[in-house]
Amino acid sequence: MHMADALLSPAVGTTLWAGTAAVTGYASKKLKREIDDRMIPLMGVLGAFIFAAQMINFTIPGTGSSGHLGGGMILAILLGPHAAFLVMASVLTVQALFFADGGLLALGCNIWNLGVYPCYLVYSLIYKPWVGESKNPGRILVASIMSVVVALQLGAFSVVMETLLSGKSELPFSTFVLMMQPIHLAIGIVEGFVTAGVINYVRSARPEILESIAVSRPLGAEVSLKKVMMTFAVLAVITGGALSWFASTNPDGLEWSIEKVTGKGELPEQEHGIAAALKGFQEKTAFLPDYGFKPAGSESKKEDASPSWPGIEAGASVSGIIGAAIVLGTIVLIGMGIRVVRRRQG
Amino acid sequence: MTFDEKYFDIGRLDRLSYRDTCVHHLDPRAKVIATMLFLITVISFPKYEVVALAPFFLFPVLLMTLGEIPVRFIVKKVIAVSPFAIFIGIFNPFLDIRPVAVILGVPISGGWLSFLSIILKFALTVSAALLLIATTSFPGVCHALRRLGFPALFVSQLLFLYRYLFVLMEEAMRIIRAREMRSFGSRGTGVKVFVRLIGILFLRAVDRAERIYYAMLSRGFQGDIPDLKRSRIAFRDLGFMAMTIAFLAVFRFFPITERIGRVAQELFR
Amino acid sequence: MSHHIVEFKNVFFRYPDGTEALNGVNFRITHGESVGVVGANGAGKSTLLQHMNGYLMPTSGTVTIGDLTLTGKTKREIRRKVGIVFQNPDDQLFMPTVFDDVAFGPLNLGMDEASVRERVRKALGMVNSLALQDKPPHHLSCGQKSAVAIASVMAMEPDILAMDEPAANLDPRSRRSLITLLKTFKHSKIIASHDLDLILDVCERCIVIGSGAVVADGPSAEILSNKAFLEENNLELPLSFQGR
Amino acid sequence: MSHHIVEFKNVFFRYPDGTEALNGVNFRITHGESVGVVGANGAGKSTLLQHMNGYLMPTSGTVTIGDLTLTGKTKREIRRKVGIVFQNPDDQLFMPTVFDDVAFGPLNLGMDEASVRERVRKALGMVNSLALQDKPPHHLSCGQKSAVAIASVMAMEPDILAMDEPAANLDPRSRRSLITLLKTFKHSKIIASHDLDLILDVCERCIVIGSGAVVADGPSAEILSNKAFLEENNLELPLSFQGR
Ligand SMILES: Nc1ncnc2c1ncn2[C@@H]1O[C@H](COP(=O)(O)OP(=O)(O)OP(=O)(O)O)[C@@H](O)[C@H]1O
Ligand SMILES: Nc1ncnc2c1ncn2[C@@H]1O[C@H](COP(=O)(O)OP(=O)(O)OP(=O)(O)O)[C@@H](O)[C@H]1O
Ligand SMILES: [Mg+2]
Ligand SMILES: [Mg+2]
Repeated sequence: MHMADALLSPAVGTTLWAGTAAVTGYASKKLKREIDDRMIPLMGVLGAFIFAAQMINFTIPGTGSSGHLGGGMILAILLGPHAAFLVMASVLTVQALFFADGGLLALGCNIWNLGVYPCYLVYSLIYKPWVGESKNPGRILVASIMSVVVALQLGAFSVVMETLLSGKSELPFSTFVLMMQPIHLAIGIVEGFVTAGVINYVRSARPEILESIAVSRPLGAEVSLKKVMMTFAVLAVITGGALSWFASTNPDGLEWSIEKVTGKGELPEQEHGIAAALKGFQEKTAFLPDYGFKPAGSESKKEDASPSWPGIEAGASVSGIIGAAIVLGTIVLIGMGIRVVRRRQG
Repeated sequence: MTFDEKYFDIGRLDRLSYRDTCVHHLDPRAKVIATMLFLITVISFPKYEVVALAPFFLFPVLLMTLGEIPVRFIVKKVIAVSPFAIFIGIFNPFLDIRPVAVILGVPISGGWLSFLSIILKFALTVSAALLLIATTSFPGVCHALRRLGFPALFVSQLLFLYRYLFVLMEEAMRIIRAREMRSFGSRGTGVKVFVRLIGILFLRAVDRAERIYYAMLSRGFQGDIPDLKRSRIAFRDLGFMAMTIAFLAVFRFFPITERIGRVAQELFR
Repeated sequence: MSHHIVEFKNVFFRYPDGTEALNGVNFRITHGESVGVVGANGAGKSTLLQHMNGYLMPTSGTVTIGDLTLTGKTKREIRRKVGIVFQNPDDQLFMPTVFDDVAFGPLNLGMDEASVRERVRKALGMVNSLALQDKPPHHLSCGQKSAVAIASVMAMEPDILAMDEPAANLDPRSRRSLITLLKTFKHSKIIASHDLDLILDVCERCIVIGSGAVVADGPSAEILSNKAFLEENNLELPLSFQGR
Repeated sequence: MSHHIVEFKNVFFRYPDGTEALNGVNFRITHGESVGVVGANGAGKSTLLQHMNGYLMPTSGTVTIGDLTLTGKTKREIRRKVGIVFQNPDDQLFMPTVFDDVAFGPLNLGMDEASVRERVRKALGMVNSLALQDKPPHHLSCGQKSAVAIASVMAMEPDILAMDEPAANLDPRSRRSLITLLKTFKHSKIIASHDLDLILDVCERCIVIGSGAVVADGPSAEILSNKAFLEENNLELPLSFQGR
């Protein structure tokens, strides 16, 4: 359920980037002050572990392709929230870079969805209070399943919101939610089992390891609910503020999709604002079959459309298609030309 | 994708990044910034835009050819990760059926346009991200991030992750093989063994981290990963940046593609 | 008994990243033969061994084990016949105790409990490691792990045994007992190693690999005493030939 | 020069799980000596080596390096003097490129850029690996990794060098060049290995460990030619003595 660049609008993408950058800075600062040096290689290696573990994921039937073996939860339980968050952020960064899973702009969203929720929110609000210092395997099992399920649900819901707010998809809110949430419920339950299994196994096989990690984790216990809530409140205000700022300067689809989210589930009638203008514009252009054959030079028309929909005029015209074909052909020729020259030289 | 394929894939991408071409020699910071600007520009086109996206393929094509990156490899990887975007986008043609244009008598609905737009943006953004790694190398990107103000702790952690990614993936691969060798049919591959396997892998990762920490200590580690500053922004990096920005701005704000089409149409009339 | 034959016909293998690890390997091992595979670091020995039960599939060429040609379909059956001991014993021991680990294969073969116990006892006895059976593998020393890894493969009673660098971390006595053990194993066996003395002791035949191809194939005593040839291939005379 | 002295006095060590790995180890190594540590699997060689710079701290007894007794406080200083090469090079090469890795130690010593480059060049030159400097360690072969791991320790110019099984997995030629390299290193060195021929070549003195205690300590040539004694300790004559 990695968010993809192609589904994002710049407003949503950059806002979440800002949000995750803030959390990353916060986590680094927290750790730097109190970290035990030995955490640095441990975090890196465990990040690699999450990767390797996610790749083995394929052997469990029914969990889909891009594995996310409750990575966030396992790490939060074992390393504490700050370190776990940083590890998740780097795992997702590597995924974005090496596998193009998601993408670089969507990385903000993905770190938020798969890192912030499990490591900070769910760990501090559900797992920690529930399990505490208890070593009871049953309790760990139940708490793990709950935590993973909740974290994944939050993540999945965020994917829905981020997609809809970006306004590139036509999916109605209700359909989208119904598509995402149940799948992730199933995944969450399997992952919860695995998470608990691993925690319990490690606890029984090498209790000393857990303890040695825990020793270098003085802050695990110190994260207070109040602090977490405060942080979230602040982040929410910042996010909201940024979103509305973007919305006012570049309303591309935003209000329209908010209407969609809150209003009717079916294809909405867009009656006001940019959407209405757009609709009128589309109607005008769509029913002029010979529109594309008009001579060039309609400078003024392009000018007045450009602030919000600069390309819609070109979007469907025959000349646009011809132009695109010529441009693409040229690019291919350039590419092949460079290859040929290279080969001659080499 | 199977485990081996995934593993070899990143190995291949990584090897590509150690090539020796003019693109590889550019400063990582310049490439990171250029790529981010490229992504934002592409994403910022409205949802029905298709034609104006065409010129942007020049960016990946140039990186690919000048950087001597095999086209088929990148194309294959782009296709391999496409399902989610396609899955979300494919609903558009069914949900948004208002015709927005008629081309040569065939009405085109908004949904098809926005779907096509998603696909093009997808191809552009994914290939740009892959090419960033293929021409810059992961450590290069990390150093760039560090220099661009990312927290040192986060970056050094990222470098460790990268280094041990290969080691642990190989380890995982060999463990899987060992299990396969002694499992017949589906016996021995159930969730219970799976959990153990993950558990073992985890314990080994922790042990390894411990040994690495010792190795670091024995070489004078005192809490900071030292860094030799090895790259400086050179004239050609600035040139690259300037050209990229100019290119992005021109094709973002002027409908050049369409105008080319019109001129061509005039000529052939 | 044709089912103990191993045949490589013009086997090429390219790793997905482009490394050409095998470049046309040809040989045929008949029943009961014991063959050493030697060569420089990176020559392709491990790659070759991994073809023997289909962890890697040839890019071109054919691998035949007994009557079966290695394909996606026959892999499973071939794996029952060929037991491979890997270079790193840690990769091979994934169960929580030594006993569980050695029992893993026989259990998956569907044997009943009593026979499994018997098999485990026998296999651990072979490598003098019966005392370790309740230990978790991560508390063993390197050499102990190697011994257990060998036992876990022996417990499956394979028809053909392939070993990659089996003696690397063993102390001299354990190495010697491994040699004795290997000599008593009567089926076909293939051993890749840098320990030329071990090869000389255990294998009557020796294949030299260089850059992914067979450079020499013949009686060990002959090949391993040709100093000039060995040195060309990053090897040297077995230490017991060098004397002092 | 007292700072190249290594002294173990009645050192005991128990692992957290209760294994008594060292049971009163006593020895003293003076400046410039080169000492081999041999013994059965699980005898305690690796455990012993890890005491040399405080990865493990004695449960009782004292370890002295130069003028310093090993304690929590002196650990850091001792680590500058003693360079340890571990059994697995992957654990030792933790930086993203070979150059960065070898430079890591000198940079931590606070050296300036030019001297760091010089050190790196020299260390990599020693092991014939200058060409690898921009490669990431995960693209190296096993043997190449071992060489670089050695360089990364050499770059610190330690007073005392300790190595755990340095030649396992090297092909015979690489092993031979390692031996040559070790012979040129003039400071004190301690090498734990099952490769008795290597010990015989490199070390004039040899310590035999059995069940966590020193069973013999004397000239290598003498100890390693005493067949009966060696066999008592799970060892055997070096192969080059065995002849054919
Ligand atoms: N997973 C891999 N991906 C790409 N190339 C590989 C991989 N594994 C091995 N190689 C390459 O294939 C070649 C043969 O490797 P192989 O491991 O078979 O050598 P080897 O003879 O077993 O060496 P050694 O004696 O060091 O174990 C080497 O050049 C190596 O770098
Ligand atoms: N982490 C550990 N926890 C508990 N016991 C251990 C641990 N590591 C080693 N041991 C035990 O301590 C003893 C000494 O182990 P050590 O690794 O020092 O042996 P070694 O002489 O290096 O053996 P080898 O030649 O196989 O490397 C062995 O009995 C081993 O089982
Ligand atoms: Mg090998
Ligand atoms: Mg050891």
